[in-house]
Amino acid sequence: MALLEVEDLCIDYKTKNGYLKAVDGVSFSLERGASLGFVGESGCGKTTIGMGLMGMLPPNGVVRRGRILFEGEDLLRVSAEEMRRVRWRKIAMIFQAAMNALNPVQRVGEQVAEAMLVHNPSLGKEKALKAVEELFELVGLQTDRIRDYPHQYSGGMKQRAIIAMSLACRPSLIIADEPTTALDVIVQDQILAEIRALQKEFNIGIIFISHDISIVADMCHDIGIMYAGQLVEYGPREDVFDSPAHPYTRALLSSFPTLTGKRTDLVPIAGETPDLVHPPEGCRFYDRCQEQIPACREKVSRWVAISPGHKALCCRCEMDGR
Amino acid sequence: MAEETFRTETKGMERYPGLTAFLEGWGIFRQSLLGKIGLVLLIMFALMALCSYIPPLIDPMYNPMTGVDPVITCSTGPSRAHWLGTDFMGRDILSQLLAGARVAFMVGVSAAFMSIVLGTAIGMTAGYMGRFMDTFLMRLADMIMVMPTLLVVLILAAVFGQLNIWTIVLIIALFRWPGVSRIIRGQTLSLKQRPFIEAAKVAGASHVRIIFRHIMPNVLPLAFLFMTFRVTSAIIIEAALAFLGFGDPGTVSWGMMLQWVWKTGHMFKAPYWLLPPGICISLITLSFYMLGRAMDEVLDPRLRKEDQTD
Amino acid sequence: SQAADMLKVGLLEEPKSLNVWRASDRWSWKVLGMIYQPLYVRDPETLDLVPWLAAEAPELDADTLSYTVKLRPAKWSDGTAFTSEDVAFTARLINEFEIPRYRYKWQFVDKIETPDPQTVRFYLKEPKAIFVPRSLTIPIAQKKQWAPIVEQAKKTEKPLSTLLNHKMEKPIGCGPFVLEEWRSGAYLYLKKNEQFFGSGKEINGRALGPHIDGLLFKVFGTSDAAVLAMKKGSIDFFWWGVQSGYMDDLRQNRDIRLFTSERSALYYMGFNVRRPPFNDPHLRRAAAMLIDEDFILNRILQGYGIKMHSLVPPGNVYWYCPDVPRHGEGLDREGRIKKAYEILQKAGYTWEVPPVDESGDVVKGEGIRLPDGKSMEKFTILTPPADYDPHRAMCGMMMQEWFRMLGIPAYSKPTAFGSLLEQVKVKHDFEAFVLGYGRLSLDPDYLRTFFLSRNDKRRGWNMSGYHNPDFDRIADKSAETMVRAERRELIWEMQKILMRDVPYIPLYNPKLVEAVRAERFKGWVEMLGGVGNIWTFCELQPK
Amino acid sequence: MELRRYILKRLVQITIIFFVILTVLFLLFRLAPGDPVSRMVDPDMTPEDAEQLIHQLGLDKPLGIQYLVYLKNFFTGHFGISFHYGEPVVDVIWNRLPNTILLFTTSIILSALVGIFLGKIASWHKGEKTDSVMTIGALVTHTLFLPWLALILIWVFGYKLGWFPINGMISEEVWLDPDAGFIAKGLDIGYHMILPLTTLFLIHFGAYLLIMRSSMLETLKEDYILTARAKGLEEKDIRDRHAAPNAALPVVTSVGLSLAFSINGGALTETVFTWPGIGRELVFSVSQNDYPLAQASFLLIAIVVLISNLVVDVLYAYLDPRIRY
Amino acid sequence: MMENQGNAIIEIQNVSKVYRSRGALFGVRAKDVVALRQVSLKIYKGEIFGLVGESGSGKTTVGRLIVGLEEITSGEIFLDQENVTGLKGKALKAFRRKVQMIFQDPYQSLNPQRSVLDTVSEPLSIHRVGRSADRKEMAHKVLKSVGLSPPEAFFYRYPHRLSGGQRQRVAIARAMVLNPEFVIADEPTSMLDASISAQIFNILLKMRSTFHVTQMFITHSLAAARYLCDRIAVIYRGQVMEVGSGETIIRNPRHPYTQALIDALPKFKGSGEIKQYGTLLIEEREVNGEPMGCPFYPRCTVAEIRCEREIPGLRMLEEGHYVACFNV
Ligand SMILES: Nc1ncnc2c1ncn2[C@@H]1O[C@H](COP(=O)(O)OP(=O)(O)OP(=O)(O)O)[C@@H](O)[C@H]1O
Ligand SMILES: Nc1ncnc2c1ncn2[C@@H]1O[C@H](COP(=O)(O)OP(=O)(O)OP(=O)(O)O)[C@@H](O)[C@H]1O
Ligand SMILES: [Mg+2]
Ligand SMILES: [Mg+2]
Repeated sequence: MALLEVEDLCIDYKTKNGYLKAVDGVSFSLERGASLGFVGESGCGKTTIGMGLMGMLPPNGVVRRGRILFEGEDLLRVSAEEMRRVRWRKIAMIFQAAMNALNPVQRVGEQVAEAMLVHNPSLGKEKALKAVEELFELVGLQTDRIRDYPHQYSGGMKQRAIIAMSLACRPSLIIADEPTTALDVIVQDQILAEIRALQKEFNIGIIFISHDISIVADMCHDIGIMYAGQLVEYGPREDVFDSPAHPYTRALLSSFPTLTGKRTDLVPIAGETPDLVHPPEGCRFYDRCQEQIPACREKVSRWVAISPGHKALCCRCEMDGR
Repeated sequence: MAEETFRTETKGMERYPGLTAFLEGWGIFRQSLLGKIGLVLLIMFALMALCSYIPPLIDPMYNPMTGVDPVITCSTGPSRAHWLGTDFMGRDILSQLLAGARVAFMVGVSAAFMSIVLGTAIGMTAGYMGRFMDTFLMRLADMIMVMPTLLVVLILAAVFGQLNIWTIVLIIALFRWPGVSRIIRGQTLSLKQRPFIEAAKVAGASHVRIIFRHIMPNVLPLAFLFMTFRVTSAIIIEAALAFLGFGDPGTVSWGMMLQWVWKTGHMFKAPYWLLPPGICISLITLSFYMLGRAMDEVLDPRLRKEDQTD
Repeated sequence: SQAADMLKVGLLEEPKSLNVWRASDRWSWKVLGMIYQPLYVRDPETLDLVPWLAAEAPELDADTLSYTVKLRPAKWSDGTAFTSEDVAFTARLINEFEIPRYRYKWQFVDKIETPDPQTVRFYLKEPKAIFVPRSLTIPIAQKKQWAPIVEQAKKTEKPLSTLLNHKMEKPIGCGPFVLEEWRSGAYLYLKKNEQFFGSGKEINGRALGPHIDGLLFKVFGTSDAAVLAMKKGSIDFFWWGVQSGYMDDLRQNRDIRLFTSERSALYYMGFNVRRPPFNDPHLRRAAAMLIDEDFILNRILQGYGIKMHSLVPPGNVYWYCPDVPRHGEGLDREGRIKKAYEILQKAGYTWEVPPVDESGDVVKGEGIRLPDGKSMEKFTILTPPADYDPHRAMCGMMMQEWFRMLGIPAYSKPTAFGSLLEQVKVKHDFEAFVLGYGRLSLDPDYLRTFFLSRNDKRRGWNMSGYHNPDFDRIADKSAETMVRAERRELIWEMQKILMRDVPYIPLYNPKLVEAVRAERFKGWVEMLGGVGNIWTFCELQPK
Repeated sequence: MELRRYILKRLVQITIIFFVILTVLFLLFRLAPGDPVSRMVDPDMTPEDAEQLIHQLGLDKPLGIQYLVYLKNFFTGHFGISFHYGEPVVDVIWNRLPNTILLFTTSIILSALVGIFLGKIASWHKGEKTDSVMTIGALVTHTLFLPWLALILIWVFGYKLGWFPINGMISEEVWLDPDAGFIAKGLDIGYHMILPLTTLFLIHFGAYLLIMRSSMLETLKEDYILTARAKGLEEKDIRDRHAAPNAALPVVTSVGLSLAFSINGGALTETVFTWPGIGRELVFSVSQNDYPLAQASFLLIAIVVLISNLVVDVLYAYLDPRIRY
Repeated sequence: MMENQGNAIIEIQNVSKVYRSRGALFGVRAKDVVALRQVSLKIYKGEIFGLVGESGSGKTTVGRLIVGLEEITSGEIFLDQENVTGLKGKALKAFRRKVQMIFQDPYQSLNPQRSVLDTVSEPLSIHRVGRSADRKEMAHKVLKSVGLSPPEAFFYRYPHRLSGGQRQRVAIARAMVLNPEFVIADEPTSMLDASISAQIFNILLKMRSTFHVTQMFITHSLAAARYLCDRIAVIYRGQVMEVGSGETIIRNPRHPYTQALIDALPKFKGSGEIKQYGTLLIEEREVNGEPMGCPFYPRCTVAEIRCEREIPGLRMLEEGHYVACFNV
């Protein structure tokens, strides 16, 4: 049984102008100890998926339909109290803005300990702090910094502390939402190394969210490319990057400058992302697509399997495939 | 394509940015219950102030200060001729109440206006000039800020004799700018750091241009927001001063009415006289306060209710 | 300890000071008056002087210009005897330290002798009418208590200051009560003085007690609190005028009795007669004509007052001259305006719009010009501030309106007391002002003080700058006339002159309404100035 | 160490500000028209008496000398002699100060605590009825005109119902009774304090509630709240352990900043209820032109505000580990 | 175009910048920050010069010093061989016609109260170029050239109605409207998505090719620098570590820091090749007392004792490739 299986997840935000379809019909699955990366432009719904999985959508967010099977249990059906228990103990999350994810007026160690104590009150504060020390060592933080406040930490240290915290209850799934965005390349490098090592050590499933393709490419077994609330291409890393099927994926890749390989001209994607309150009828990428055919406009695209485990949401692929 | 529709929609209004901004603001304002209540109350008081000119025209006995009812020589309750009754001299309470609304508006708005002009000018100077000027002005502001304004005005009133209402207004303004100027200074400081100011500098803009074209338009909305809060404090200070007997004796203000009630010993037996002025002072401050909070929401994009669930 | 028959008196404010030489406010004197006693006091009915610490009326020896006073046997509250030494000490202290307010009553005393402990003789430098009524009515201080303080004070750089600033914790007097406890901000508790000389005696035909065990002065700060306490019965007497607003309420209460008394008070409007426009008596008379005393009395004072025709209150029956010119008496508003117009027109004043038109109707006058053709400049009527005295501030407002009806550009300006007096008394820079006295001495010597040419100086009392040689002559004579009846003639003459020239226009004399609870005590003595007098406190008895 | 330096620096600033206020006050009162002597309208007071008194009060000296005397008086801590009471001003003030502190601090602490507590609840129920009721209630009570509120309380609870005393702080029945013990006296003061305290409380708690509410709403948007929620904390714990401590910080600052404003209210309350405190003394002395007393009371109030601002800043630093001076 | 020596449009010589903390009266003085130490660079006409370094290394400071937003602590700056250090008044204004800057954050660099037209034509009115109709015309042209078309549709829009990419284009238009000779672009795309960044990159390239504007491109991304720049300088803690042509720096980095930087970057295109993490740098090494040697010494893997004491100067390794390290 897969650790996590998401089927046809749709999440809307209620806004003044109507329902904003932030996530629309997303399905994927994740095995224990595997890693899955989501890539896409800003506003395509990556964070929303993460929040949806945690059951922590903002008050105006609603799950319209879908299923989130986690260890066989549908998280959308459990009660709030049960969901609370699942959080962190089973699924932990590393947030986008790690810089602010720690409470400024509490000592870092206490905050990490709190994560344990919430789910295991009988542990006792002493023991929890002991455990925190171990965690700190694990992520490469000096244990004498346990009693410091967050503002005394550098960005990288905060991120490590949060990773330590995410490991506090040994969860089986960690959702990492742009965990290194604010960091320097060298620090980012170290943090990513840390995450990978820990993932291996504890056999944790990771959902890795980023807008930086290169990071996801390095980190994950499977890649999901997102565009305007939809998953447009999904498959193993090698397949997606070596033979991208969806025009959007291709466009994205060619607009990304690289350090290796030949220095080619970048081809930017023209235009802008569609309005998610009134998304286009047919393919959402239609307006910006270089390879559009009239059918894309009217027909709602369907998933096309390119190769085993590699699929794309595109009319053209569908036609070509036929 | 999306751009096309966008243009046709707002083509006419794009050229009038002020109007657009106003309409947008109004849209948000309208959603605020507090703002609506405040506005309704305020309109009511404005009408009262306007109506204050009417009673003396009907009969000189309705002159709020000097008119007395020829047959009534002591405080009486509401009657046909005097809807809210009369005070101890036989003067009409309603006319006084209406005149009080006028005074409250006058005091509140003019003192607030002066203090925000002063506060904005000083805050912008301090924030923009920095260094010595900043230190000096802000220490001055600190000093004035720690002074309880009412007591200061009280001392000035005692020392320089009974103050005329305009002097009171002026003094209130002189002592209520520091709060505004600190905020404006903070805002100016942060604006000064903003890249768009630097961009203007790099383009060669002079200090005058930066101050008036770039900083001022950005701090003015805030200054106006503060104006509503300053209005309330000015009204309260004037009323309290009048209540203590240090107001302008030539003016019928609500505070003055309360003082009369209190000092002439009618407060236990003439609720018709005690209640209206107090309710009016409280409500007018409430209305400006609510208005201010609603405007705060309009101006503060963080509070904008994009995620409004209703 | 809390005595059963304790009279609880409500005070509005706390006494300033219990140092008799410093105390000048009425709150202090309400307390000090129970402790320090004079040689003579006034009879409640006739207002004549009656011997108090003195045994009998003073004897004048016209040749040596000396008065001899025999003293009653009495004791201070600490048990020591009251002797002539104390009296002489008090008088000498005043002259030596030149104590303000007392000095002028004693500076003409040349020499004081104490032939025996019960007799004291005063030698005067010149004949002085005020000696008996003013000098001999000052409170006597105990030598034993004050002598060391005086010695101390003399050694300092500023003896007077030191003396005045001495904090008197436990004043010793011969009065009916002694101070037991003063809890600042709350109350003063006075116990019955067991040594009081009047106890059980009959003085001036009155059987003196005190019959109560003590006096409790409660400080309230606001009238409403005091009135409420009165209604609830937690005080027996509110020693302050009850404002008209409370009266109905109090009247309905059966246990409460209201006393209405006249006061020796004078509230007036004064002019600066040194310079135009008010150097012209016509204008002053016209002003007097315009001022509607009835309105002031009925509206502003709510009927609790009496009209003043002269500068001496009518209640001061002996000195009051009923026969002075009465401006505008009995006229209504229109009549007053017409009459004033007539006066001014005759005196050569002109208007752009006369206040009385051809058909004889009153309209609003405009553009008044003085007889010399200059237009009258705006002027201010300085009044005390509204917080200090709303009545006078209000009078100012009303007078401003009345003057304007005639086209006289008057502006009423309530002014802080300090700056009002600075302008009027020190700088003489003003046109008109409203002032008054709530406790005017019963001796009319103030008429002289207020209008003598000599007193027109910086800080002098002739604030109007009134100069009239006739008046000066009569006034000076009145000061020396020691025969009462003769002096009365002169005083009457002075009143007539003043009411003709009107440097001051008397405005009103408020009545005093005091509330007492009738169910616990009886024997309230009514007197000019209210029931709170020494007789009451000596005669009051529990029911 | 740094904190001590910061405090030192602030103290120096306070001293300078204080000196300026001191001097301005001096000039204000000396340059004012009318001296205390000319106020004495007793006709028995002759011009000679007046000159004499002016001399004795030292008011005839050159301004510079007077200023020096004033400074000397201030530094020897006796502020001169009150014109009105004829006592050293310090005595009068020391007598009144405890009363003010009692009333004022009780009211501030009480209203801050209640305001913070209710603000927390209101923010938690944002958009619900509880929130609207609390917000509007707070707005209404906060904007009530204080003297009027005091009069109304007097009218209702003093006059109509007769439940509470309406003036002063003690009743003589208790204090003259030799048997009355410490507790009885304390209770008596408490009983007298009810109405003034209610007045101040009603006026102030609303402000704290509103500040706490909006600060709480801001805090709830912070990322660490998301973290706390993700950690599986119960909502109650998120509110009390993570949001409230952070949100209360601006309230602490606002207590400091609004102190000067609250003192206005304090003075009015003391005046209406005749509470024998500094505020009433100031209003009274001002109306009596008792300059030394007015000066000293004002200075004292200024010092208190300055020092409490410092205390608030230090407290803030203590509560917020990010701030280190 | 790469090495047209001697034709430097901008030359900075031994420039240092110290941010002095200005303690308040009686205040505690915080430590001075040395943002730049003895930096010398030459930028040649017509090239795009890249300045790369991690956050806080002093990249922005270089840019701000050149345009005169910051006072220089020591050293000199030349524009076309003319000393432009510390210009004031008229001279400064004239200088500013020639040198412009594009800022990092498009959300902050436009005045929210001014419309696009106002913003773009402001430099024109400051320098009194043309009449208002001409200005509109010029604004129209420049907006079009940065790809905002039709320009009329944007004239009266306010920044809050523009997307990030559009804003950055307006900012570029503002910088370009005066036809400057030299433009500094300070991380113009760090706030934008990859697809939008590519648009901006291409605009910058177009500026160079059609308007011949020399540019300095400040970035923390070596990949972007590689794409855009002819030459690249790597800066670390206020000191230049390595200068060379783009390809040289990427393919043949010689300075240990540059090497670490390149190693740390994820490289995804070579599929299957999963890179090794975090091997090149050591944990911060303790430095005794005042740091006085190479700024990179504490983290350097190849450091020697000398590095702790001496600051290595820039050495030429080969034509146009300079490295500040003793060990290469
Ligand atoms: N609380 C909310 N209310 C309304 N709309 C929202 C809300 N949160 C997010 N959205 C909208 O939903 C869409 C998806 O947002 P989301 O934060 O999931 O994007 P993202 O892919 O994480 O973007 P980024 O890369 O910028 O983090 C966006 O269009 C965003 O504007
Ligand atoms: N105004 C200032 N006052 C004090 N220090 C400053 C100031 N501006 C910058 N610094 C410091 O100077 C150093 C260089 O800053 P600079 O902004 O040039 O770095 P950067 O390379 O542009 O960084 P980033 O990539 O984060 O933009 C940093 O240590 C910074 O903290
Ligand atoms: Mg996101
Ligand atoms: Mg930078």
